[in-house]
Amino acid sequence: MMAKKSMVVERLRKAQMIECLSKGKRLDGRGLLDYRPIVINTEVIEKAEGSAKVSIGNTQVIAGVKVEVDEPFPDTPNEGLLIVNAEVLPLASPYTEPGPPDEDAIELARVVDRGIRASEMIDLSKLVLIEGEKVLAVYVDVNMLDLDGNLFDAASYAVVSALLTARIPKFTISDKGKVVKLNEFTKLPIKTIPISVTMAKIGDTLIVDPTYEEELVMDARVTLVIDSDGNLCAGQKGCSGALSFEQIKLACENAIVKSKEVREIIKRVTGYGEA
Amino acid sequence: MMAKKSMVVERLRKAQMIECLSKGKRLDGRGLLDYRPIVINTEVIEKAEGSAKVSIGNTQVIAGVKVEVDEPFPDTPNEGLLIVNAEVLPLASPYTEPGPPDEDAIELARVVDRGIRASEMIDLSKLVLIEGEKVLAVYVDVNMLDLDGNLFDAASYAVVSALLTARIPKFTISDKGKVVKLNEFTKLPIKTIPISVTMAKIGDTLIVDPTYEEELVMDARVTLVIDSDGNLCAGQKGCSGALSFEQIKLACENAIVKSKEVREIIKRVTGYGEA
Amino acid sequence: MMAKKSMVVERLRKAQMIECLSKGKRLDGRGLLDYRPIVINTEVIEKAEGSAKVSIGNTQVIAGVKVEVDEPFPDTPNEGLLIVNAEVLPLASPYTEPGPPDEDAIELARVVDRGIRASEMIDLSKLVLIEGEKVLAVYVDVNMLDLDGNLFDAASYAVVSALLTARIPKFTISDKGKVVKLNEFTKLPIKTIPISVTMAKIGDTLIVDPTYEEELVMDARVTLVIDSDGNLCAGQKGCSGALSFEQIKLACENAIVKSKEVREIIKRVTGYGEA
Amino acid sequence: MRKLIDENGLRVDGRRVDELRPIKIEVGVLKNANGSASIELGKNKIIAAVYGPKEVHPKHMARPDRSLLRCRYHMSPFSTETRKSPAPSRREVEISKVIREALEPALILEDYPRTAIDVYIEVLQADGGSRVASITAASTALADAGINMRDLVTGCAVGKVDGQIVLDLNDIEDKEGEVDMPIAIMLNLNQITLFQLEGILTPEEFKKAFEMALEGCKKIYQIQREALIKKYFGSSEPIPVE
Amino acid sequence: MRKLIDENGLRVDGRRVDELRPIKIEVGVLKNANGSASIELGKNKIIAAVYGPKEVHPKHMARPDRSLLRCRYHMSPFSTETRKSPAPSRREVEISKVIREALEPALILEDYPRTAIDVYIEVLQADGGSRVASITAASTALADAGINMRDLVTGCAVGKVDGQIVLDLNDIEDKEGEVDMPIAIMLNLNQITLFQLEGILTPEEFKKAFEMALEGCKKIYQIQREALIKKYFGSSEPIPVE
Amino acid sequence: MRKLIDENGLRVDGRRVDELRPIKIEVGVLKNANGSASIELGKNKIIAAVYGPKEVHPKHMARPDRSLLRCRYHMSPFSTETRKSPAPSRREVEISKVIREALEPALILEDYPRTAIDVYIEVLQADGGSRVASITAASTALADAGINMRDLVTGCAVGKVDGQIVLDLNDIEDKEGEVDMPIAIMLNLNQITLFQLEGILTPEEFKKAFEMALEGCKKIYQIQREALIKKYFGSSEPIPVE
Repeated sequence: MMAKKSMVVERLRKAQMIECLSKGKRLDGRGLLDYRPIVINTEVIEKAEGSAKVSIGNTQVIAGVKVEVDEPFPDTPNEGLLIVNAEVLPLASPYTEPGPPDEDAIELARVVDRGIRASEMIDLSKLVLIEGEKVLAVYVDVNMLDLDGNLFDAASYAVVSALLTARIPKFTISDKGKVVKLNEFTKLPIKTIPISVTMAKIGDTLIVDPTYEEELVMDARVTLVIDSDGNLCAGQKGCSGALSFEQIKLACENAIVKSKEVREIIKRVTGYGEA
Repeated sequence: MMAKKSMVVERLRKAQMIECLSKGKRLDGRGLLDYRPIVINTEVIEKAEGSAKVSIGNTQVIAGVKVEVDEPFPDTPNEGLLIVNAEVLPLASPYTEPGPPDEDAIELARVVDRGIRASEMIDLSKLVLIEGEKVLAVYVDVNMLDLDGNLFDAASYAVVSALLTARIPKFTISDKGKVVKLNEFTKLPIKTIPISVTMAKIGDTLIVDPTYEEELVMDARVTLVIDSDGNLCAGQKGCSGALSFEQIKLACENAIVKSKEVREIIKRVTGYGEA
Repeated sequence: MMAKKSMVVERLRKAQMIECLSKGKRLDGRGLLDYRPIVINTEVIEKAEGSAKVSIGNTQVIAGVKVEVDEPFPDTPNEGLLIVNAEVLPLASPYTEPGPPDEDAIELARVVDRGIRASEMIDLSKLVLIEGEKVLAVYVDVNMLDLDGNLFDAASYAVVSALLTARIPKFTISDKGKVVKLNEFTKLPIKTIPISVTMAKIGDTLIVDPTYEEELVMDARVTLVIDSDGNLCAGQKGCSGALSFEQIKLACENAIVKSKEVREIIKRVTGYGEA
Repeated sequence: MRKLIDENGLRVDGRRVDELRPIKIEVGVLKNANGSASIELGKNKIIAAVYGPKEVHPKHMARPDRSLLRCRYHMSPFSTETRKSPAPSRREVEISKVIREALEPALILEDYPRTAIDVYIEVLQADGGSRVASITAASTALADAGINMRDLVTGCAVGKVDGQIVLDLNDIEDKEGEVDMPIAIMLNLNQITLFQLEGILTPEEFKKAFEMALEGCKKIYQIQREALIKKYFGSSEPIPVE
Repeated sequence: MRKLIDENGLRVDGRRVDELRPIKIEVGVLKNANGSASIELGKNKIIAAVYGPKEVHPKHMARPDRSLLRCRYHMSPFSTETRKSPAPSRREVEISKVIREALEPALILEDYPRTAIDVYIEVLQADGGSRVASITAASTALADAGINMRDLVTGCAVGKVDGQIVLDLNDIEDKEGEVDMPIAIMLNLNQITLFQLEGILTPEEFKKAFEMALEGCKKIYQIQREALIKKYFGSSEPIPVE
Repeated sequence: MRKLIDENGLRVDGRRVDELRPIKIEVGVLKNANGSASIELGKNKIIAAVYGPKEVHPKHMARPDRSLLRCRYHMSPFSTETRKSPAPSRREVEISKVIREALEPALILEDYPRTAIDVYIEVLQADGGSRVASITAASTALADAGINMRDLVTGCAVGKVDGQIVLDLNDIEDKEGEVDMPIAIMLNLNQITLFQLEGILTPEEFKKAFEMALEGCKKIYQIQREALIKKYFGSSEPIPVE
């Protein structure tokens, strides 16, 4: 996922970008805290219990939810399982190669997962079929299809939208204690809608929703996940630069503001909260 | 498995071969549709339930059958398991390296497996011990020992011969519902003898049983598997060239004729069909 | 684990070392059959059931014992499990890389394991909870922390010391036949104290406890494990040179003598055998 | 075993025996790729992308006289009824190989010495015939990437269900039917580039099945052309074949 | 769920909410490494070693303008309650990455073009906060290796337990508490180099937690300095900060 | 535990304590290999092949002053009572290493600088003593390949069964016996190149076992020589040792 570029070009591009940002503008004309257009389509994969295709500008990702009956982890016998995986497909950019997820894809999956889990979006205690023995396992796989920056938010919105619209089978326990799948469906037990807001620090400026070009020159990346109550529930700083103490606080403020906008889009698209 | 050779030598060799084939002859003197000598020895590995060593000219392979008690696949609760694996051993040629099976070995194993499975050679429904719970799993591992072309047919004949002569233990179900191995033996439930016939297209000529030298210059490879009734039951085109519509039909006709010859050899060697 | 060095330097160093050894001395002043100082600390990892940190000169290793309830191997239903793993950590030397254990680490683990197992140090038959169903599995993991030669002995002493001082939980079987962990502890059932003695052959001289520098020029390595009764119980020759028939016998004699010295150190440090 | 063809000769999804499922091809669906195409064939949803011609890594794999074609067919974990592990299965390895060998005869690789051309196929949703749909999409994506080609490659499967030869098997027919025979052709050159067979066919059935598959390919070829025309000439109207 | 803070405001291990666990840092614990340090923080026992600047293999990974920093965080099988497989887990891969990115801002990598610097961290025993303790040890080991640095990096975790913000979570607080927020800073530069958050905090709680973590880092920074001074000047007496 | 030696001093397969199993060596069994040999020892059926001296890949592994010897000992899945996974086990990795180190002292690797010599051993059927039989076959294959050697290497195992020292353990004796001690020697040089021991031997028993193993090696060495003579001089008659 690392682009090859000459050092000279890199420095020139960065200087130009910092110059532009110092005037409060970005190369694509957006304001510092503007998202690119966010387009979300749900129920795009009929064979999955839930699915969503999300684009943020030219970045495209797709997430699918599969539900299986499984055993709980020994240390959480009263909770269902939630497993988030991310793959950056080789078709997504000239810089991606086939193979098992690298550290970038693993970090991506784990940060998306952390946002869902820490916000308590899904009430995992309601996914238990037989305490300590059988629970629902919710697998969410998110594939990156076309890369133009800000995979963290795109992947997160796809996962959240797929979970919000998932139609999962109902189960009952037979007299013999066996789990039986019914031909009825229900929604996942949703408690909140966590929204990921990712910012890049370039020079001394924080911008929201970086493009691939902006990511190439950013000093640091920070992702904050905000729940429906406006609380922080997950965070991750990335890249080889640092943030000042003030910047981390500013990032929190930005995230709280922007998360509201995005949450409204997701609610509208998924119909969540409507009777 | 790809030889390194200079382009010039490659082109000269191909030209010479096409010249020769245009006269209906091959470099080793065979006719276009002749097999090299086929030698089959069975029961060569006492520790295996079945085994066969096959040579076609200088190509040597060995197959062994191991039978285990296992659980059926969830979607075929009333069938035993048949698992075919192929390894091209590093000792088999200067171009093979140690490591997990590469795409060539995987294709080889899957095409051999497909011939056995699609022909319904083994009646898998007769390998069930306890419906949905315990079945026989028949593992056939085939090792390539010395490479001189036409691995598909050599591997297939070894697998078929090992299965035809396999001596598998009988089992019974105890009062407690446990599977108990008896000290009696039986044969596998055989329904037909599928014979693989592999042809190479060089220039515009189809030849049977290509040597390694012929494979180096072939444009396409086609394998057809014919059952005892003279029906097609599996096929696979390989290599980076194409076949004309007429050639594929001609290949079928050739395969039906040649399969009869080879089936007679295998029946004689394995004693199959004799009281 | 292979150092890069110029051939010239290698030959000079070897010549110098052989010259020195011919006078019965070593470059660090030791006699041919002297160990470097052996320092052993036990119970250094509170979360492990047993642990020991061992240094021999500048070589440092650490071993930890974890005990789990597991199923026995089908062919030894009346025995607990003992599993020894060794890792040469990348922090241990400039020549070690991250990754799964290489052939050196695998040989190391297997030879240490062989010494414990063949000496019957642990009475595995006493680790059975429910015959054929539940046994204790004793995992011993030994990490190389800092390399300066003679990993075989250092790892072996760490494993032996960790096992001798391990405090393992007691278990009982409930009325329902379940394994229940008690809040009581016991020692492992120890039958003997196997001591590994490793020698290097340089030129025609056998030396005990080679340093890394000595290992670089040694022709062969031989490890012999001696039990408390002075019997041989495991052995392994290593490296690309040979030993004369006389040298192997001399190695046995040396090992029997040196093992007594080291066994006394381990008994003192672990308090083994004291009421 | 349920009946797969009813008394009116209609299949489980209402098609006649020689009828294709609905098919949709779109060209240029990914920004980063040099060429791309998506295909929907029944419930199949597949994206193919082409990167190249490009430098080869590692270099010793480069061929001095032609481009190195590489191909990866991969199924998304959510593409199947039961979740599929993202690690490539043996089936995916074999299909990647036969797809590469189905595309290669159409490509003029000699025009791009010392380079590599990568074809990545992602099956987002799998239905019967995903490998032939993948070939159709991939050859369209190769055309979109501007790679010199002798012809488009068009794939179509044919099979035997309830004793009858049928075109373009869906998932149920693939699993419960008797025979699956996927082929791919270069229509204008009368050449077969993919041929696989699994299941028992008499020689006569084989000939009939083969002819039916060719007819299917002809129809799909038109849709490939239209999709390319739509992207490059802004029209989806069929243009008469030269 | 057991109470993690008692009526006297004391935690399960007897600490006040803003109190660190006992901490001990030792420099130069390995002979082979170019720099090394061990840390004990509560029950954490961690060794960090630095190899480099050194040649890069494979060569094409070398950067012409700076050193390549690589980092491996690894837990020993016996470091946890239940034995951990020695193969790196996804968690270890992520932590290795964030630790590398926490150390990199402090290193003047431009001083060592075309080289690599490897940081290897082995967790011999794990307690709450092993990643921040690892960062503290690793930056001390980098200083011991003589790598040019802008500042030491100091890590400390803060969290929320029984509704209260508490410093330096131990294992039980980490597992049963509500929030874990590890951070690492360059104290003299007022810069954050690691920031992670898991669990729900109001904006006010976040600010409080952040300030508490900074106070923790200040104390740990002094111990890092003393450990370096002890090795290099033979004294463990605190030397006044310039 | 069953008795492994009866009242007449005969073993489960009827042999005396100092008697070898039937043994058969054949040279030149593979066409592609530069040298090859098969061995049957009891139920062991093993093929060894030698490729080289040849170019080294990757090149940086080449040694400027000698050939690089590589060795792979591998068991076929059907070679054992219970099917063995084809992936190399830790046991196979260790045996590959000790076999390489058993062959290396006999080879004049300095004669082939910058090359590699690969020895591939496939155990088609495994019985007791497969590693020593492998060494015997491999050194014969190396001679067949024309590699310059100081001597043949000959392997033989000895052990302790029912309290008695016995030669050339079969599978049952290997599994149920008390001691297994495989060795390999260069007979004409009085040198040991492989030595392993598992099980308890008094110093006196060790000496007795060692002498018995040497006697076994002497007999096997003759059979190695005869197999080579048969291939190269067309005769299997024993030729007097020089």
